[in-house]
Amino acid sequence: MAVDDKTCRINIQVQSDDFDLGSEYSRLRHQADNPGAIVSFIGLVRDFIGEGTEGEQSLTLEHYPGMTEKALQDIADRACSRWPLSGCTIIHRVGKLVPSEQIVAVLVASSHRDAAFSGAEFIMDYLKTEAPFWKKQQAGDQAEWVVSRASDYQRASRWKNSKH
Amino acid sequence: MAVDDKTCRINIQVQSDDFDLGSEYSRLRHQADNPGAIVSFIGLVRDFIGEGTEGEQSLTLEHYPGMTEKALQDIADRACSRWPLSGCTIIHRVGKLVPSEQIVAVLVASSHRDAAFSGAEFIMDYLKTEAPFWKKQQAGDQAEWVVSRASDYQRASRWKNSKH
Amino acid sequence: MLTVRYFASLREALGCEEENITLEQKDNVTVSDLVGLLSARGEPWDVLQDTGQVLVAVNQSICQRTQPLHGDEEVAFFPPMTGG
Amino acid sequence: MLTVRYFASLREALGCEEENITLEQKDNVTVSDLVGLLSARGEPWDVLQDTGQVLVAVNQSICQRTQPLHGDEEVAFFPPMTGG
Repeated sequence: MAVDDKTCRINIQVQSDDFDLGSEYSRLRHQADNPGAIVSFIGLVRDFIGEGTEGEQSLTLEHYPGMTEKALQDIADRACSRWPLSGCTIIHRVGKLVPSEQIVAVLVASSHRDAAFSGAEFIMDYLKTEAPFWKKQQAGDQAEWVVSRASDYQRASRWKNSKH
Repeated sequence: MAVDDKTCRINIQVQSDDFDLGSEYSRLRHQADNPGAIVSFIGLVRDFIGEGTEGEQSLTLEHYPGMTEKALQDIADRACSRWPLSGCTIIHRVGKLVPSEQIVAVLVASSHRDAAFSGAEFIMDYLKTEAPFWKKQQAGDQAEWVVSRASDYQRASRWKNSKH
Repeated sequence: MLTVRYFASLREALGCEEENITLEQKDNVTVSDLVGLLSARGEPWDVLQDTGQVLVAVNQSICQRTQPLHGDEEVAFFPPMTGG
Repeated sequence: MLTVRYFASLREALGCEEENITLEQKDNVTVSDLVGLLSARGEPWDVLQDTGQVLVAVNQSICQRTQPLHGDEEVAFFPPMTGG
């Protein structure tokens, strides 16, 4: 198959396994055509309760298999059509995670640094509001579903009103 | 020496050697206090002339030793006082580089993703306009100094007018 | 036959992960009609009427409640997403 | 004694990397006075007067040309930066 050098190479992965930023960066760097800039975002599990709280903390990520991959692909496609991106990787973990573990990686390659930064922010903003993932926090024997934040919706909506 | 957990850990390196994103990311991830987000920017040498041009391409980076480190530290300090950053790494290479080599790395850790993105963009914008580096392009036996771009100054000046 | 799926806190609140529903009327049916049918079961099912708390996807794409249903779709109900 | 340094394209244009200059007058001297002294050498030194093309740092901090000099500083002239 002939390869179109102008295509944005999109890698989407939804997995329970951890990922390695160095490997993902190397892959994108060599796949993308003559990139001048690569922006990476990594989201990690924070200690979500104060010190002194007892019991093991964990975060369990549920998702909607099938729709998740479709939603992430759609977000990546929109980013690639809005900015001149040469490659983009989205990895999101599911299952049980503990504090300091990695949850999500977004890597964006472009010949322009502003496009790489904007593309990565755009993908993160829409990932938070359109990709079917749900977090449940557990601390000791207390479990509760994380509630979505209005600020995430505000961040996503800013892209509708701005050109970049 | 007692370590203040609220301090922004700043690592500045100016070097001719290449760097490894994976290692720098791991270092920052473990240094920074409970980070929720780590944004990385890598700048790479692009093919700066069209295909078909003959001769080896290279980019030589000159800098002002002493002032460079001071300027980068100052930019990092300003980013850390403007956003709640828990760590930041700036690595800039000097000397002769060829296309596809890495030039610059900026990594920023924060508990908030918007702060991590803004901090990394802020550092890159000021690095381009305030850190004493100069690029000279060579293609075959033709050499010329890269001219600074007005757009870089415009990008940097936008931080003066906005709160974030 | 519709496949109806529930996720996350909604799945737990309803005590149901997936069910099959056959529409009696096949023409001019929308997601809203399905919600009406399910809400008629009473608590806790009436939460489905809350458009702020419950989102809908038909065939794995987010949609409005005016979305038509032909009777053979996969319909999913879930709370606002909290990934990333 | 001032240490005066030149970088990048300016270093090449002037054919000079570093020189030492002793100020005769020590009071009320600014970077502009130093530029006047150097520009008086004629071409190519008069380029130093172009504030858009030539930036100045005193003791390794960027400054305006109104910056006072006491006579023992490191003064650097260079074109706008192009790193990153």
